Amino acid sequence: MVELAWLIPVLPLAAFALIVAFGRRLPGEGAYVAIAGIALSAVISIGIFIQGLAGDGPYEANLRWMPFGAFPLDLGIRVDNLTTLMLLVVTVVGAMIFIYSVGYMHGDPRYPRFFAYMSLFAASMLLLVLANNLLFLYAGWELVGLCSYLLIGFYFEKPSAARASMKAFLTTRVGDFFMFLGILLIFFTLGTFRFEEIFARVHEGALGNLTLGGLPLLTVAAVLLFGGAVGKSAQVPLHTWLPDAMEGPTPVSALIHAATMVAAGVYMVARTYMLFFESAGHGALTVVAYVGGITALMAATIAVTQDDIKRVLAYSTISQLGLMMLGLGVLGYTAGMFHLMTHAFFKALLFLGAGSVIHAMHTNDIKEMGGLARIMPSTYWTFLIGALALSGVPPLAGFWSKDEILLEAFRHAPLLYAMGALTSLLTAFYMFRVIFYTFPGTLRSHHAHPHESPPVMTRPLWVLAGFAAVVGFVGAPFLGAPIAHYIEFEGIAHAKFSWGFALVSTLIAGAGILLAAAVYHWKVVPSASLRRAAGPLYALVVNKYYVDELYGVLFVRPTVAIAGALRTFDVYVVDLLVNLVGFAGIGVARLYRAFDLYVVDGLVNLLGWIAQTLGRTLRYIQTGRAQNYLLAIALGVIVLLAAGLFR
Amino acid sequence: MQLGLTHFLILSALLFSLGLFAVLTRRNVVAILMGIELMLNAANINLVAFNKYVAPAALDGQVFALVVITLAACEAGVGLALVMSAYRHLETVHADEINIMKW
Amino acid sequence: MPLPIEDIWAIVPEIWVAGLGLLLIVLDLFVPADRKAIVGWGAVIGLALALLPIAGMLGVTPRTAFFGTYAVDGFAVFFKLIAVGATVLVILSAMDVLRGQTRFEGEMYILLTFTALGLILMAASADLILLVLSIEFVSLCSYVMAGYFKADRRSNEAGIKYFLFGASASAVMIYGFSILYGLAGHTNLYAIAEAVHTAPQPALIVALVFALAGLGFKVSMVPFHQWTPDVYEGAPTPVAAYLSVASKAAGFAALVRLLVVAIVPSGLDWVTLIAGLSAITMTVGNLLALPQRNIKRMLAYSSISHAGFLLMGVAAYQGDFGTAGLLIYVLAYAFANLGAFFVAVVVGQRLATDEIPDYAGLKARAPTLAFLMAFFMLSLTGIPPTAGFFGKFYIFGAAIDNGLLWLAVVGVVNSVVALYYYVGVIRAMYLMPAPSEEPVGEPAALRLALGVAAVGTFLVGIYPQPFVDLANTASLLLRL
Amino acid sequence: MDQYLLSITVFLPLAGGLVVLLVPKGQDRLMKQVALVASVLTFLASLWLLGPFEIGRAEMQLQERYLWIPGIGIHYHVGIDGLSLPLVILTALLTVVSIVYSWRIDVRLKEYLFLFLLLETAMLGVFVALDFFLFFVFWEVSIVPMYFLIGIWGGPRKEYAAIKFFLYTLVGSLAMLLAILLLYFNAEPRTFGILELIGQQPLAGVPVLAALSFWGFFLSFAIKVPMWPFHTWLPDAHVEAPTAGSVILAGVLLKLGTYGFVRVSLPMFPETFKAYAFVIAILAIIGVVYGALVAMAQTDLKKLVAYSSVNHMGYVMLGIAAAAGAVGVAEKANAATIALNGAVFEMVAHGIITGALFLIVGVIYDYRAHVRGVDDFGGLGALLPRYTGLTTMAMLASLGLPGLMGFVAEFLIFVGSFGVFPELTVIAVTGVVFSAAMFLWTIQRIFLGPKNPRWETLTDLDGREAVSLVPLAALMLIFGVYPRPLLEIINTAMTSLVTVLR
Amino acid sequence: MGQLAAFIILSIVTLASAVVVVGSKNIVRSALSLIPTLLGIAGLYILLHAEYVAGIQVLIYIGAITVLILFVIMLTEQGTGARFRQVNEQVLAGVLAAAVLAVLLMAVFFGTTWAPGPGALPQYTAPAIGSTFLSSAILIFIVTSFVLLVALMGAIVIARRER
Repeated sequence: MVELAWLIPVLPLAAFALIVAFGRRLPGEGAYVAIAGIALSAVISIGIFIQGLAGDGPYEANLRWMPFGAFPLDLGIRVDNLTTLMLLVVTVVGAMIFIYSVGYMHGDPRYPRFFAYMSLFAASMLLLVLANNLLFLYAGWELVGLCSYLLIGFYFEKPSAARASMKAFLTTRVGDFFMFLGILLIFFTLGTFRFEEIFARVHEGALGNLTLGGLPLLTVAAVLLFGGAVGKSAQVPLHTWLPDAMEGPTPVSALIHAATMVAAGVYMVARTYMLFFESAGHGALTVVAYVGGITALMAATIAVTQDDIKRVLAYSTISQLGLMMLGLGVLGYTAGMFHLMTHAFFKALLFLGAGSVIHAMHTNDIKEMGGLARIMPSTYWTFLIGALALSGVPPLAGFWSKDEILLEAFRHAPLLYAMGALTSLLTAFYMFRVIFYTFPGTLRSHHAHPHESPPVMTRPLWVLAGFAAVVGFVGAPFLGAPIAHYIEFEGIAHAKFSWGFALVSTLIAGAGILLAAAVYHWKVVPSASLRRAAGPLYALVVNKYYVDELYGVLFVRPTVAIAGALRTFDVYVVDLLVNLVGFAGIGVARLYRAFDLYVVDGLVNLLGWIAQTLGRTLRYIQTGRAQNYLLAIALGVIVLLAAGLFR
Repeated sequence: MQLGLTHFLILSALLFSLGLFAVLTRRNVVAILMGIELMLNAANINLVAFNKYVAPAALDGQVFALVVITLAACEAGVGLALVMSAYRHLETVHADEINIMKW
Repeated sequence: MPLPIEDIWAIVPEIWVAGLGLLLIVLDLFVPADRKAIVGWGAVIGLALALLPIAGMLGVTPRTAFFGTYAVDGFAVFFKLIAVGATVLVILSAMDVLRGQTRFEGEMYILLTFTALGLILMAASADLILLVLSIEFVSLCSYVMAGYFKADRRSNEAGIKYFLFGASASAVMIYGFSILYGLAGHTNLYAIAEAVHTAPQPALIVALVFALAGLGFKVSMVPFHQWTPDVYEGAPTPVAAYLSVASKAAGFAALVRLLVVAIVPSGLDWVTLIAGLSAITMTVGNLLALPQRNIKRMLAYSSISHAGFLLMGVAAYQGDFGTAGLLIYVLAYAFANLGAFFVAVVVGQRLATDEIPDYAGLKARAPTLAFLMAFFMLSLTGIPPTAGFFGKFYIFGAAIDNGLLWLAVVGVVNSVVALYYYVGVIRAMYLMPAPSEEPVGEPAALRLALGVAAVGTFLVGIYPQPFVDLANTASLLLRL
Repeated sequence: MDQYLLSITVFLPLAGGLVVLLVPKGQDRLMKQVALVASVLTFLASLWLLGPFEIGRAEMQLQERYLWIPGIGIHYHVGIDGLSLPLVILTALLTVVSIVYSWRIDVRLKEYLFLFLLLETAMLGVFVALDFFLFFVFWEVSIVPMYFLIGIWGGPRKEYAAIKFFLYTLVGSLAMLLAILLLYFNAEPRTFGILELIGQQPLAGVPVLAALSFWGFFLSFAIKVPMWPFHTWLPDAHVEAPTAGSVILAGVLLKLGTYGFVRVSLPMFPETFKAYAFVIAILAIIGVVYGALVAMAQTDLKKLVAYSSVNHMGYVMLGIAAAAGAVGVAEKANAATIALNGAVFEMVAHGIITGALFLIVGVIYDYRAHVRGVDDFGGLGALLPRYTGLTTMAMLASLGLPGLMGFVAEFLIFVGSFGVFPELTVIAVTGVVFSAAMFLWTIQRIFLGPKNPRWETLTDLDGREAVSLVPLAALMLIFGVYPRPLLEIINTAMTSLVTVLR
Repeated sequence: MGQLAAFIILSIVTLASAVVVVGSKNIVRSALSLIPTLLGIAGLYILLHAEYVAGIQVLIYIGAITVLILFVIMLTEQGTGARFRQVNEQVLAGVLAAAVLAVLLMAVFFGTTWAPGPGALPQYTAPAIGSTFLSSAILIFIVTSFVLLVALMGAIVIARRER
């Protein structure tokens, strides 16, 4: 089975090619092809998973990609437990979302193109997951970025969408820049791109005491790589693109910006965990942990203040990703990946639920909703399950994974634990804020006529809800926490599950929910007064800490300005300088005339200009009077004589 | 003091520069022509003098001088002809008025 | 002392040309005024035939004839070929121009024939007296030809100016020669060469500088160049072409012979002098060519700058690129420049203008003509695959081989400047719209001349080997 | 047959051009067909070269050597190796594409086609010439047709652009002429053979002359590339040139410069080049960042693409400079090889990508909108899906997206140069971000956003345009996904070159 | 001694009249005073044992050229040319140039020691010159005749009116 691993990305790619080639002429206008592709990949992945449970070592297949100086560059795919887990998540969740999209995107003018992009995304994501080397990882990494760009800008007639797509691509590319440097650094210190070899060398301390600018080189390399993750997984400070990315169709948000692509950052950190782990004093890990922690908390706070249902979910995604990073950072290798998996399911579920709501309401504003519980029950229930799972209410999936992360954090860094705990409190709060706004009570908007979504949309919801409910048990102690053995990093001891601790987590979640109920359901304290009370703090948060504005001032405008300046520079100054070089004799006073003449720039042209001026002036020596010429002879003779005699 | 080569050379030098002066300053083309004749005569004095004092073995100098005289005659002929035609068509014999073409 | 018979064989071409001239005088008497072209064709055929005996002497072992007064060597032969060939082409180009312009058509052909004789003598004379004589020979004919169209004020002016300038310059030169004679005690260049190494330097310098005035005038070297534009502009275009190529080439022949044969042994550092003059000449010529709008004037200045390049070849006389470079350049220059002037002749005749802007859209009206002009311009600029390029290539090579890299660099810069005005003509012809569509045709004789010039320019550019051989054999000029 | 194959390839276009000249006036269609046939035959011949060409062999292959000017030991000597072969094929391909694209040219068609084919011969000649004289002749000949192409069929300021191009390039080439002569006269025995001279290293002993000669070559190559700050002729030339002219200019003519650096400067003056490698690398970096930023500020699409060329040629030069910087350092040899591979690969990639981009600009400018201000457009995405798709693809390829040619090239260059000039490479990599921003912004301004009623009438790509664009797109993809075949060819040559340098 | 005296007298005559030639406001006068100049020079030739040259000098220069010059002057300026300004505006420059050149030349002539060659001039140079022209200078002799021919022809062509 595992020999077929290479098919996993190829199948969706083939689907992509087919749709691009034939478009609407395909069955289901291409949708079925796409679904078939991803489904087959899913089947293979499951097969590999089952086979993998037998526990034979990682599988690698290589391809001679290009001659590479002295030695050829062989690159390929690697299948191990980590990969398999990701494959499962991506293909299964992906398949669900594809199916859902058939309903959601129904009647869209660019319907086939949507599925083409989605398939391309799936292919790239799977390549990223399967890569056995940094280069392919990077390739897949960039390609998913491209797909996200294309899909965010799917409704490119909307300027906001166009802008958002570009913002997403560029912001992530800033991260990729660091990642690429990290890759270069690693290649030049270890001479390979292959994970296996890299890890082996690093493990035997090949980079032991190398330093770069005073810092231990390995740490630098790891942090540079992490830079890429920061971009992809929308960690502070590169998180601003993800909320805007919600301009894309909801299934896209669900697949790319909740379940899979954004998780790629976390996956990458896990994939190259050796580098982080071996870095001096876990230095790199500490960075990861704190970035994660801050992101988690910050995003959570913002989520509380948002009224756009998808934006709330977007910020919650950011915050959850931060939580995963935090987990990885505090040696919670398993915990991090575990949360990645569970999160993929319930967050996809939530997004699809939100999508179905939006599909019904034609608006994203929760303030306009309400009373939908009666109108669209299955959406309501599935959404509720998702929310509970996210809030970490046992025994749903989120509870187990989040609890593990908090446990690890508690063990290693109390401060981080505090952040995590606060985050999960807020998480519960804002999730139920959304619920209380949306489902109970009565419909606020008057011109909307909501209705339950078609089965093709609701069924995937239920499937995902099922996963969201049960998948957490793979981490349940009374079942022996199989995940802990499946995904493990040798050299890290697992934190022991403790019921007491779990209770605390549960209480936190409950507290959050109760608060939300108090404010938004029973209206014990009206939210308005809260806002007033918060005052400037609220303003700060509701404006997302002004990060976008800050970047606008710090980076965007300067770049554009510089570019503009350089352009002028190029038209005038460079030429001017070059001119100056050749400007030896002629006074600066004349300089402006150089521009009047049709020869403006360049030493050569300047030469031409000087020449012309000289020519124009010199020609008047040619008076036309014979005797002036004769005088010239005489003087010439005299000068030559002088030159000859008094040399 | 003995009459020597240098005497003749000095004379020719003076004559030459006189001729040159005429060439440079006289407006009338004919006068310029006369200046040229003086310069040629200066050269001839040199030639003959050198022939006597430096290379008496052969008569190259005198032959040269004779050739120069002939050339002078030819130049005079052609030159004066040109003057005539200029006088006809340009209505002037003054060098500085003959300057349609310049620059 | 008796005259050895082989000396007569040595001057068969000269005799031929002289005889031809006399013959034409007689012929001219019997040809009716409206059929003078016959005389022209007679001259053309006769001179063309003269090329054969000249070419026959290419391989001769260098020697002198007529008691050392006359050099018989490849160098002379080379320039004789150029002189006679140029004369033929110029006569071809002149026929159409002369008709109707003057009633002295026949005399012009005769004069041209005799000028060819003078040029031949100039290239070969190894004796100061003969040198002066032949230079004056050429000059006298040139004065006349420059002022030939008496009705045309410009031509008239050209004649006068050329005469004044030439006469003065040669007077100075003769004075310089007299001093040289005094220093060496001989008028024969080879005898001078033997005697000159003991000569006192200051006097020698005076002699050399004075001599340069005359020769510099012939090759229009700065500062003895100022006659060039006025005379070219005023003189009948074919005559201008003739002056710019034939008499310039002969002037260089004389200059090189004088310097390399007679002055080199003196140990005088004339190379620096010539190199400096070369740099100045090419620069001045180019700069002044830039603002010109009259094609003949532009070509005049360009010919000055080319004189500069040729002087580079004179200065870089050592090494196997040395004189050969000069010769190749002369050849390339001759073909391209003659061609350019011939096109100017056609335009001047058919469109009655010499202004470059009036060449606008010539491409549409006379495709072939325009193409040839462009080709010649590129050759003068030195773009392959033209003769001009190979000439530059060779002469730069000579300069570098002689350690004159700086001069080569000056030359490069100048070539770029030159591009400016040469391309100006191309621009007018190809990029500018034509004022009218009516086609411009060229007379048959000119077509022949143009053809020869073009083929030459192309051949030297694409397959220079034969010409390199020619130059190499020619460059073994008689040394001691 | 095979032993003349190279000459046939080189001179086929010229022959075709002459035939075109013979076609009587007014037979436009026939002329075009003749030209097309000639160019296609050339392309086939260039592909045929792949047959006899042995990829494994490092030395020059398919050599032809005839005495041309024995007097000074000039030969007609041509041959190809892994460096020149891809460029030859690229040239042939782009010419075909250009001629197909130029189908609608009607003013002075005959000259146009002739000049185009003449230009092709010249360019091919430069790539295969192994004798400096021959090299120089082809080099110069390539200038003239371009002058006319810009000057006659160009845009409003064509004359200015044309003469500017002519002057700049002439300065360079004359400097090169002196440099060549310096080599010749210091060689023993004297020769113009490039290979012989490389073998002799005539100037190795005399650093001053070596430096002079090196900078002579440098000037000429750098102007062609063009390297900052010699680039100012490029935008004008590109903007004014007719579309097909821009394609050739960017696609091939610029490569003459970089080709010269690899073919001549590197092996001929290893030590000198090494000495100045860092400076040159810095110039390259400036070109990279500067090009991207200035491009970003352009409102004229053509100018934008032109400046993006400055940026990309900067990458190439970085790779070459890195290789030079590694001269004589055994442990850096590998990095040098990689860098050179990248540089050459980038030459080809840039040729294809930028060629496509200029065609794309032409499609909208020449035949449809007749404007090319970036801000004149907007919302074209909905109107011209095919056009949008190809454009986006080309631009993504240009900004180095994995899976397309640009990425492989840049990746190799960065990997290679990082081993030699790490800190400079870091700066260069930022250029990637900038060019990404530049292209995305362009895409957004042209294709995204609401439909612009002004362009409702525009039609999508027609057959001929598709024929000229799709092959290029295909190549971008194929070699982007699987660069091995191309790199195998290049690598052999580069490896041997580096071993020579070490 | 007597020679020196003769030289001094002759040179005074020559230079003085040459100055008139150059300086006179009246073109006719300068033309006329060309005659004594040339005569003086002829005398110098006799001093230098060049009787033949002296003779030719008198015949051609005075007999032909001067007359021709006077003739042309008459034709072109109807009588005396006193009415015209005779010198152009570069007199000063001319004086300077001529003076500097004279000084340079004389300095060089003084500074140079001229190597006296062997042999001596024949008693009567005329026959010797004749034989030279017919032997070693034969080519020169012939060419001279051709020069005269073209000069003649040219002069005619130029001087005659077009129809």
